[in-house]
Amino acid sequence: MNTAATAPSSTDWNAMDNESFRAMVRAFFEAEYPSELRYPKRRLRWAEIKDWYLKLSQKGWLAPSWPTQYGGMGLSPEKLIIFIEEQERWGVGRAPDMGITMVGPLLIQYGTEEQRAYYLPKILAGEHIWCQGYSEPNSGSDLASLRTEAVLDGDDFIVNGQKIWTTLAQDATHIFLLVRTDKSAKKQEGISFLLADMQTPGIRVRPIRNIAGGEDFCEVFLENVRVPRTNIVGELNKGWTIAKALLGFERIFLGSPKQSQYALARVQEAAERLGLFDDAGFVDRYTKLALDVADLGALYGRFIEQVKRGETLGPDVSMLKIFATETYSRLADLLVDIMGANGGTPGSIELPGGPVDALTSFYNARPATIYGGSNEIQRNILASNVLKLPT
Amino acid sequence: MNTAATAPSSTDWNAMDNESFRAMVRAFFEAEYPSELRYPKRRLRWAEIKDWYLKLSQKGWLAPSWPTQYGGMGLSPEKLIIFIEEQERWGVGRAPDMGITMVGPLLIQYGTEEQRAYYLPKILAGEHIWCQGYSEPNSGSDLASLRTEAVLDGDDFIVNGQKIWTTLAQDATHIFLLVRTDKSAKKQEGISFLLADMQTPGIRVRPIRNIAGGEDFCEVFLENVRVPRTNIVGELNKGWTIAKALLGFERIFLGSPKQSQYALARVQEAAERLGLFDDAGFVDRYTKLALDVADLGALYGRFIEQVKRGETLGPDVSMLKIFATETYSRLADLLVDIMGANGGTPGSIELPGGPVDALTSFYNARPATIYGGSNEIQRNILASNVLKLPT
Amino acid sequence: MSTTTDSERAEQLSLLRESALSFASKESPLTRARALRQQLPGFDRGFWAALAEQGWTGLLVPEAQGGYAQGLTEMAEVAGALAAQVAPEPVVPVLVFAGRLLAHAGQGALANQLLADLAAGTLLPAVAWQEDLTGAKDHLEHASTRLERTAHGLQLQGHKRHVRPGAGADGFIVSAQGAEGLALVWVPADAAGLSLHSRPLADGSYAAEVELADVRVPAQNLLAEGPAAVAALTRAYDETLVLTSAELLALIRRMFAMTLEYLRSRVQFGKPIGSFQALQHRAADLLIQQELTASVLAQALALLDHPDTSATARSAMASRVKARASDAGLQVAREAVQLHGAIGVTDEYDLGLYLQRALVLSAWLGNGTQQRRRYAALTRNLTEQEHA
Amino acid sequence: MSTTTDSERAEQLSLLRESALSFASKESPLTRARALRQQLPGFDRGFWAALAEQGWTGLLVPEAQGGYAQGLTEMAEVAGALAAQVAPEPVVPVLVFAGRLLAHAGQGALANQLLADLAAGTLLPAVAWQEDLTGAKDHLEHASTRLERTAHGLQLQGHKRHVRPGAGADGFIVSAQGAEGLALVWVPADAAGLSLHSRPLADGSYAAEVELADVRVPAQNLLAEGPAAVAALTRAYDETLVLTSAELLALIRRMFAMTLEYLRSRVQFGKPIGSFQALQHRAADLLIQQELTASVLAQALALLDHPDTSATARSAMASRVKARASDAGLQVAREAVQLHGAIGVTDEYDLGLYLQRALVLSAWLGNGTQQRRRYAALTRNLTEQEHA
Repeated sequence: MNTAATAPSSTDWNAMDNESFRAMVRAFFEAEYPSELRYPKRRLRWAEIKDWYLKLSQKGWLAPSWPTQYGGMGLSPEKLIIFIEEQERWGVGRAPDMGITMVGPLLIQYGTEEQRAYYLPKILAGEHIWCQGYSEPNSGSDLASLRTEAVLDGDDFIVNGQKIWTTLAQDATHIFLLVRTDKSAKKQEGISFLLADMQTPGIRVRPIRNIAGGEDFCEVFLENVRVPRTNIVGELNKGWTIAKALLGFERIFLGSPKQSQYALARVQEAAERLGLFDDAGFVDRYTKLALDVADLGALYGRFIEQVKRGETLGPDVSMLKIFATETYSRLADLLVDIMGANGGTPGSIELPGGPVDALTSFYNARPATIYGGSNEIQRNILASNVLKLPT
Repeated sequence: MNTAATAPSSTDWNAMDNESFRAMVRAFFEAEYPSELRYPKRRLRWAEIKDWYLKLSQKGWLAPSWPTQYGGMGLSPEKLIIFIEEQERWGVGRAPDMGITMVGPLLIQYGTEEQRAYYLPKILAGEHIWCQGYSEPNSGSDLASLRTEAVLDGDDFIVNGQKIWTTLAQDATHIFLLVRTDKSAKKQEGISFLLADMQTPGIRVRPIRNIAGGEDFCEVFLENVRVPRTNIVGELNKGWTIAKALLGFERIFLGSPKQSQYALARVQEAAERLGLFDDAGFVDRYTKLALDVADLGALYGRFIEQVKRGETLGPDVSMLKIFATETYSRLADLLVDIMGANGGTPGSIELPGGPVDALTSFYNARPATIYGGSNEIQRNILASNVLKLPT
Repeated sequence: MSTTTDSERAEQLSLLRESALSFASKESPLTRARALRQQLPGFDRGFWAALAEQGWTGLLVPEAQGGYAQGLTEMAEVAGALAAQVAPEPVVPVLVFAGRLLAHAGQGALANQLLADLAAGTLLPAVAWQEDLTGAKDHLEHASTRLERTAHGLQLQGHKRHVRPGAGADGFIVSAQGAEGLALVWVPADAAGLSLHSRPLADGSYAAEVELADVRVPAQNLLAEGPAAVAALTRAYDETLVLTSAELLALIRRMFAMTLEYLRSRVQFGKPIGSFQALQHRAADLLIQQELTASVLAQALALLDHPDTSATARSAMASRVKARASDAGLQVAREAVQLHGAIGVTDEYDLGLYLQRALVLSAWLGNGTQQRRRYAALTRNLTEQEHA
Repeated sequence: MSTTTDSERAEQLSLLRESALSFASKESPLTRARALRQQLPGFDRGFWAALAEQGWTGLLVPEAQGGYAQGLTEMAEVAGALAAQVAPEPVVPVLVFAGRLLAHAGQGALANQLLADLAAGTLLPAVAWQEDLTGAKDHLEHASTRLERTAHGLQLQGHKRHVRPGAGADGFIVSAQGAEGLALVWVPADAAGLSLHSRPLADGSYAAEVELADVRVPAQNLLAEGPAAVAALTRAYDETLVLTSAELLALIRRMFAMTLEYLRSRVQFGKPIGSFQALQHRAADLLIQQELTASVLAQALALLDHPDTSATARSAMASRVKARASDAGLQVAREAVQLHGAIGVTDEYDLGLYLQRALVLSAWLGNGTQQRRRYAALTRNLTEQEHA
């Protein structure tokens, strides 16, 4: 075990047996991840997670899915899932990982040699932090209707428009943008994929405060922003295809049961402290949700098996996101409900045995059913792409 | 009270005060309605309800809403509601009342003098029993797409087509039909309203057995059926307007809480017999539904007040039908649920304290959310006509 | 009542409604509600004076104490109009809960004076009765807070929770267990031994825990005792449930109206999203919940304003409407956010103000589940008595 | 198991599935299921012989008794294929419940003979253990039926309910309370003092009440006693829950497939009704329930077929899958009818056959609510043990 834990970053992790690999990863997380940041209730900011990010960087574990030739761990799907499972199990907070999960794979697949040589090392070093510029005020569910425009002017694009719901843009040094480069083309065509430095004049970021008091999302205003033509990724006007290809198997994690399991544990904890396990009315409601969480785990496991076998996930994975987020939402409702007269009190509430937070999961449950493709969009996908219902 | 109970049929009922009127009606129902037919679990057949029908006929109480000049009681909306409330309270079974509620008002408003003179007395005498020929195999929710055709041939229409879901057609002597008389016109236009004798050659009735074993509905096949031209009601090709106008305030009764109240009483009875009121899990579920029933009553009361004030009901009355039938359905589910291992047993199940029927309400709840405009259609109506959401 | 009186009353109500709505929208824009959030005491005493000027602080108060002796039905119009603007002033806690409790508790000189000051808008009393963290173990019939009679007067010892308003209240009607059973005692906010711990609520307002450490007040501060105290507290509590439901209904109406407006105007895939049938059907379900709440509320107001209503019927009705309004409030809030999408959870969009107030009001004095249990217990007893 | 074995097994399973589906659709058309409804015993012994010819009656039986010693996973393919055709033969009650019970109960000569006859398809035993009207008061650990030992053998006195099959069974494995605790006793159907009362079920099949009035059988008919009897009954019960869930899943799949087909083909307002978004979203929700059921079932089969699984884990898993399958079965049935409209409740349309079978199977051995309570009790004990 100890030898594995100190294995050099060039190790062929996939050669390890699964249990040793899991033990190694687990040992590292348990030893090194800051305990005060376990199971964070909200997205962590760069200042909070930076040390951990750099620690992973130094260890060479920042990009588990990237090929080793680009500085990644080169994990097989099976090993990658173990890696992620252990992160979830230990409650490791999500770093600003757009560079790792989106920009890296994008450049490896579609970038030029120069783009790869310039950007990838800086991502791995923690020097470049990326955010995603997709959504716009008038294109939420209907992303392809985006209007931010990039017009060629010599060797530069001049970009004008506005992005919104950009996660942690205030912490990012770079942004990858979907922009319209051909207004005459049909909706999905005429869209390009563009990289930009957030320091470029004309880019302005405004954090959006949410009702829980957090600032996870931002507006990004783009006014006559000059972006070098060489910052385009892939072909001109083919950005939509690229963006869709990027929807890799990561989207399975939108349907991970972890969030619900965690919420269930919070409900159980609160219920123990309130003595509710003697209340058949509560136990009935609790058990129903406990089984929803367990059964979600079974469904999730089926998709994970698929990934491990190296198969491509189909549109049916949308099931997971719907059931996971709606189960989470029902658990959040139950927690508010059992808190009774304290159900309208935010933050920690002292109960005999320890504190309980009644509202954080309620607040978190709201965007969960909206982002990453709203559950309405997910149901549309199931109806048309899985059930083949007519349009 | 006694004087009122024997008042001649020419009495001006509306001159009575409400309480006396209610007491009179109640006394009559309690004294005269056959006790073995109270709260019937299914629609009664003509052979079963005939005696009661004729008794009402003799008393002059068969057509409470018709004007007195046509042999009705001429009740005001307020009195009519009392009359219906007392029927419901006592569990008076519904007679084959299409002649009373549909054909009568139709002829009074749109019929010719000859039609009125011929048909109305025969309805009141119990000689003519009517059924409604609206739905067709391919026009359920989309009634206006009906295809049964009536082509003029001299003084007759020749009718060809098929009707379905015709309630108790096997007991009827006459049918009123919506037929297409102009195929070139747009959907809602070109439809006429036609009366036919069920004895006419070419009419064939086939009862449809339902999964509960009943035969409430029939198919009616029409093959070269000759119907005198004089049997048309209203103008040629204006049948759709007439059919819509016929949707009188009776549709409020689709949303009556009576069915749910009755089902709730059955659940309560079963629960008492099973000792479930000591089970907090049951009590929670029961109370939620008990409050749904009570609150449905409050909502219903609001519409009833509107009717009593003589106001026309708007499309918002669709709310009632949705909530009434879905509450009923949830109660039926609860009853099946608490019967546990006996939840799949039809008919009476002997419990200590008396029998319980687990499945009849479950079976009844199925068509309840479908007929009379499916709940999907009702929600469409609310969305477009009440909430003014765009199409 | 004759028909004429009915229609006259309807007209008066409609005038009151219009004037309350117009006052609230003019004098209490949402910017005001926003600005007062998380600023102790969470509301504006100056605005309270304006409410008094309108005569609304005295709406429910008997004429003998300078009020207008109106019914809950009238009060519901004012409370609803202010809730529609998310006004943070504790109208229902002070004017209904404390106000009615003073009126029911007895006709002593102190109670009369307090009522008169309340009607004038110069006094803001609050009721301090709950002691349990979730309220599940609270009963209107008894308290853990102890009352002792001493040679110098009354002495109180205990810990109260969920008191609205806490900060900003001039004094508290405290329930305590004495030798004669439950007692209701008036304790000025500045009494020695009384300390307040303000707890922020989701909507930016505050509730308080009230610590009573050997608090001493004169004997005349005893407002009621024994069965009379229980009856007064129960009745005021029930009336407060109904009026809180009126506030919740106002929130529901606004959230639903905002959502409909959004569904009509927001375009995606080339169409207003309100044209998508799945969303239409969900909107229809929200309409049903809104109208159920409205219908039950109307029934509850009529019943509680009726002099012949029994205490049990009153309590059952009050729990029934609070259960419906609490659950409908949360359902409409959740669905409103979902139908709005991401903008629905931003602080700058107004929907959040309503959602957060709905969270507070649905929890206060017992949420849907808790009220249904009270209803079940009340009606079960009723049924058992009938059978006995 | 090595990977090769896994894939080999998958292939064998897939062959079995195909052969079962092809047999069922060919030999058991829905017309056959219709014809046998409400005709005692509710199934066809001739068809049972055909099942035996396929080797399926011996699928689960140890090789020593002439069976194939296959797992529940294999049995689920056969049971599912037959359920998909609403075949009325009591495959799961006889082959799983009674069959496994005989296998678990012991290795006596009688049990072995009964098992051999069951494998051969010549004997149809049923389990008679429940006594409560709703099953809520039944426990696997004890019975009210009394067992007494006499000089001449065993004597039984009691009343059993929910026995499937009743009519048509050749004998019953009866649970009874004896001096040593729970006992399992073999009682031939023609034993003196045994009387059957057939109760029609919703799907046209029958359950029975079995009256045991001083029934006497030889001492050797005692199959198991004490903890061994409880363990055997519990295990067979759990295995039956899982296999009943497999049947329910097959019903769900068919009802959902019929509904999708209807949504695609039925035209109203000029469009296939499956293009209406509100219906699409409801179909998506049914898909989720179907796939949840399938996932949990797969997990349950794997767990129960694994030799190292603890009894508690087995029971919790079995109740979990039966809860999901029962509720999903009823939900899909209700929604399938609603999405079909009026035709969905006619007897001549096939959907009703599935709905009625779903009603029977979701109730049998405990519905969703009852299974969740068992699960809660089992896992709560587990948690408390962990904490202790």
